[in-house]
Amino acid sequence: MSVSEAYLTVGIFVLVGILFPAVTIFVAGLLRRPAKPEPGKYLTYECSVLPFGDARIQHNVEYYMYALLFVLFDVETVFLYPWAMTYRSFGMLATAEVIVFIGILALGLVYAWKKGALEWMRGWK
Amino acid sequence: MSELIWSIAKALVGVVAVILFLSLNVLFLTWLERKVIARIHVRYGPNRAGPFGLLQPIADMLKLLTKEDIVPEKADRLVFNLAPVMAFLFALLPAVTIGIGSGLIAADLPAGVLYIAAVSSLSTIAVLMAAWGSNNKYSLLGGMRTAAQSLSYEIPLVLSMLGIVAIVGSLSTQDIVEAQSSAWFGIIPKWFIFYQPLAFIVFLSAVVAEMGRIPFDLPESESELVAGFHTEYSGMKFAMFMFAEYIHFVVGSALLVTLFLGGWYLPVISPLAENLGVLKYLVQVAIFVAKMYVVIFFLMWVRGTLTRTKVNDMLGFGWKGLLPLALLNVVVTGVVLTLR
Amino acid sequence: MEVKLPKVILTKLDRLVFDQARPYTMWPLTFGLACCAIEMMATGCSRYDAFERFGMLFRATPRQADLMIVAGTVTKKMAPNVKRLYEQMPEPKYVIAMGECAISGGPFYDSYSVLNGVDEIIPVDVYVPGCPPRPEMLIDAIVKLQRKIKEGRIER
Amino acid sequence: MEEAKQHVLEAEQRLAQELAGKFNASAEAKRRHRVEVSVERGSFFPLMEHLKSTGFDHLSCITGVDLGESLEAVYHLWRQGDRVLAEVHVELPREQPEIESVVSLWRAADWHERETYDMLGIVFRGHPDLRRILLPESFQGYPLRRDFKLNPQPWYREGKAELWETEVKVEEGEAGETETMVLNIGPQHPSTHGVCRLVTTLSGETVLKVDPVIGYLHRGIEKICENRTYPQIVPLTDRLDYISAMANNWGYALAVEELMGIKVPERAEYLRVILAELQRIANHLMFIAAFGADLGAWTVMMYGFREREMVLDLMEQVSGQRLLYNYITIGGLREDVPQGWEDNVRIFLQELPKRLKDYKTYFFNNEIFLRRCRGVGVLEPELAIELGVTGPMLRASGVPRDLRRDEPYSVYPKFDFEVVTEQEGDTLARFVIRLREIEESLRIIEQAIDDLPEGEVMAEKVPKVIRPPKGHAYSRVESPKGELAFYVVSDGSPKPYRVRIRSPAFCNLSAFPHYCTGEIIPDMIINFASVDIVMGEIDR
Repeated sequence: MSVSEAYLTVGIFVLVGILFPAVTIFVAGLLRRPAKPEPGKYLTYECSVLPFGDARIQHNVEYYMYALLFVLFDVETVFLYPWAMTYRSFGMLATAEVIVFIGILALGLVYAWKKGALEWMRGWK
Repeated sequence: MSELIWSIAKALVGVVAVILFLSLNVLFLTWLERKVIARIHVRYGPNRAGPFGLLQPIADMLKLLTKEDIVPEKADRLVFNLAPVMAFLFALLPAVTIGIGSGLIAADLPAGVLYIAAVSSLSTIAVLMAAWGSNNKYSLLGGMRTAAQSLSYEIPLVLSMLGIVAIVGSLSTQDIVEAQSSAWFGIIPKWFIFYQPLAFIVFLSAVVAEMGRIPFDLPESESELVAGFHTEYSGMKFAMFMFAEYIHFVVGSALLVTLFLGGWYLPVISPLAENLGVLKYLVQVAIFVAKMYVVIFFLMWVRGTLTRTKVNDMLGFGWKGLLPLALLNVVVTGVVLTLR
Repeated sequence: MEVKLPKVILTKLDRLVFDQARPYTMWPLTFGLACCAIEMMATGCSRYDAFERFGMLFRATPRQADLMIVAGTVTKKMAPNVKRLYEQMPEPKYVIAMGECAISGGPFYDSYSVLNGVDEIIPVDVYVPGCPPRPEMLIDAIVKLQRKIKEGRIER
Repeated sequence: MEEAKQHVLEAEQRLAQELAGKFNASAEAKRRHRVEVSVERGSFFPLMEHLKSTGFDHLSCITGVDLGESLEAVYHLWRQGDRVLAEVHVELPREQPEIESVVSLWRAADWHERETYDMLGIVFRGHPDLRRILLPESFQGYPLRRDFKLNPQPWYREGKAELWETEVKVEEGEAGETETMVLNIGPQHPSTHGVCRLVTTLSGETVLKVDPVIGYLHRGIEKICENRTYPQIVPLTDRLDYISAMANNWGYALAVEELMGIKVPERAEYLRVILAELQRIANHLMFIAAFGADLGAWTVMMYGFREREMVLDLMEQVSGQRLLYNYITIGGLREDVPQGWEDNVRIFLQELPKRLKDYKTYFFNNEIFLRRCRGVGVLEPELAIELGVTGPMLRASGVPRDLRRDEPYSVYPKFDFEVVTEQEGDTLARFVIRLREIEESLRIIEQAIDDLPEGEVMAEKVPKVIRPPKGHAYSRVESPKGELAFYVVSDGSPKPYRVRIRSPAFCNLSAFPHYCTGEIIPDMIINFASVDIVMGEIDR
């Protein structure tokens, strides 16, 4: 199986992956009996009370700091894969470099840890 | 031209086979999970629909098929309707490059593991779409939790696979399984769980978190957020989310088997089966599925035993526990491999 | 998107296929009001295990539920919420009124704040008398409801 | 024992004299450790201030009574030091029923005063937030006034049912640079244990404020009681705290027995103790089960219910019912326990400790569980007392208060048991204390079943129609959830004039908003679960 063929399969896979649920949902729509409208049916569910306020507000996202850290570490992690594939041909030097690289990463982690970025950010201070 | 059609046909067969395999497993799993959890609870579990309740998944499916589909008036219709489709798709994507036998793979991507790492985090987007599209507070909080959880466990997950990649020297899942297909003294298999025990622990924890199962089922924790991101979904759209969730379950377990538990290789039996011709593949699939179900059973057992973690504990565990461990594992693996 | 099959076919399909499947998968709403809710929980737990055996799975949100077990006194303060919950459930949906209170107000029939039965606000399929009904009675109600669905006697 | 009683009596008399002298109040010491004080509206607040400064730190209950011409507010205060219960009566004119609020003295008064305002229209001046609590704001009239009549002939009104929509004022606020979200938890929610509604103000996942909205199960039991004869009320009390019905039966029976002056035979007393302790075990097992469900551990829930079924079997053998027994009645018990029941109890006594061992292994070796509970929702002992918290919740904060020991009723003094306390006051302590209380209850049952005397189970002089003499009684029992009290007023007729129920869960829930802010949602949920509420009792 050639590489292009493999990626063609992935392409088809994506197509089928979209079509399958879409068609199922459509067919389900055909098989359903017509719905009766009831006054409360299309209200937002709020534990059975009348909905109040809006969900889409400027909300405090306490995971914000994790997201920032994620962006940093994820990029760095991807850089490690080429090394893992090719360390054989570069030998000791590459490994040493990677260890330094990971050391810097770890240092960053320790720094973030010390700064309290890994603590849960409370919504109030 | 005909070559292209031929490849498309081949690809289609592979794709259909993968979807069939996953669907059957998912249907069986919904039944198995209810049964296993029930036994842990000292109960019987479903036993009315068909023998041993085996028709339960079919009944559930037929019912969900004809349930009314409610779109709340405040919801963002496009995003709301697109989210279940996306969830299904993104759950499916990693499965394309997981083989259940030597050569029995839809697409043996040369960048297999990296591809899996790349697409596995996509499902977060579907969840966020659902959360945003519903315009429901529980959904939104659940969606944000999913995002945070996915962010925190993605890095340990990717890092823990790095050691194996370094040992094998290839990203292809087929190559990774082949590298495990031998044994010391013919009985102790050379699975990567023995080479990389640390990575195994990290990977197991991270993959459970990615699946969103207890103890990491915060995105849809019933006692806190009602049903999390799929609170507003009904009928077939909800079914799609459940489907996606169980696909995650199957794919995660299959990945674990592929990476750490020797895939379709089992000492003693596999060498014997080599001479059986086409039957060989059957044995391989059987071994793979059996191993997968061992992992699945283990995860169900965990679900029956543990309590749910707190949000901050869950994130803390990812960043302060698993990430340093994964980094350590990479360093140790690198040093040992280079010195050897 | 509004493509619809003819009603005759839909009804036939419903009767022949789906109504045979539905009784085995009536997912109840996690919803308890008063004393009866405790017995309802006991019915679902180890000794009786009446829900899971019948393929019933508790769902916390009405969007994914098929069956509403009104277990307990419906007060006038709670009544609009019960009604809304019922409405938010997708069709087809069923209701079991469990206990005297849900049937008629029970021991609180003359109170200023109690509804005289939940059927004043939502349609009820099966009534389970008792204060509170024993789990066996709830199981009986579930079986009765199953039969009703199978025989197509749910009209709405 | 006698000496201690004498001591209490002296303390009461001293207090009565002191109050009579200082505040122009009529005060007298009555039986059952009670000092009754009647005071004018003018000197009411100074009197309360004086009581507070002399160690009455526990506000048990505030009751409103409609006397016809006028309204009356009754306060029950208690101090642990010399175990004196002060009962303060204040008469208020019907046209202008106003009185000073005592929230500034006891914060426990908050919800009690709101309820009295809701039910009788007594206005408490200076109350920080006087609005209806059980009924919606739109409700007209005050149900517990005598001129409010029940609907005598209900009929089926299709489509014409009266629905009370509850509007809650929600303030959209700002927290720093972002907005706060108001999340509604309940009335239909898996973890609100019934139909409680928590209006939670969030910033991110952090809880800024919680406002419990109750009354979704308000069935008007106190009003219905006024329209039923004394024995007819016993089944109604079952439906208060429906997880521990025996304790409610007992509390009510004690009050009426006190009014009537009935002495219950000893065998009945022993059986009552055994049943009440069995009920406590059932309640705590239910607590553990629900707690597990809130933690996401459904296995715990199943196991808790499985063990609870053993108790229910024993209860069923004596009363024929699984949940609401109507067994302890005025003057004794409905009938004697069946033959061989004692042996069944003994089997249970041997079986349960084994199961409890499993529980302990499960919970205390489970790091996730411990991390979730430790240090969550710490309730300081001073705050707990001020907020009127009682029962296991108070003892988990390190305050050894238990009515079974402090104000012994029935035959409790004959048994050797420990009032278990935990020092931490967090959710874990509140969980552990229930496990330990189960063990103490087992000890009590063991002693009681060994010394169980023979004899009658019903007092001899209980008449067919119960007409207690004019008067009132306040009986307190240690129900599994805390201090359960019944205040029964009799006007000599076969129906009580007023029945007031002081429910422990009501007071414990009223304390909840005061110590849960600043937590994140998962913490708040298990913190809430550890309060152990039952809506039937809170809303009545």
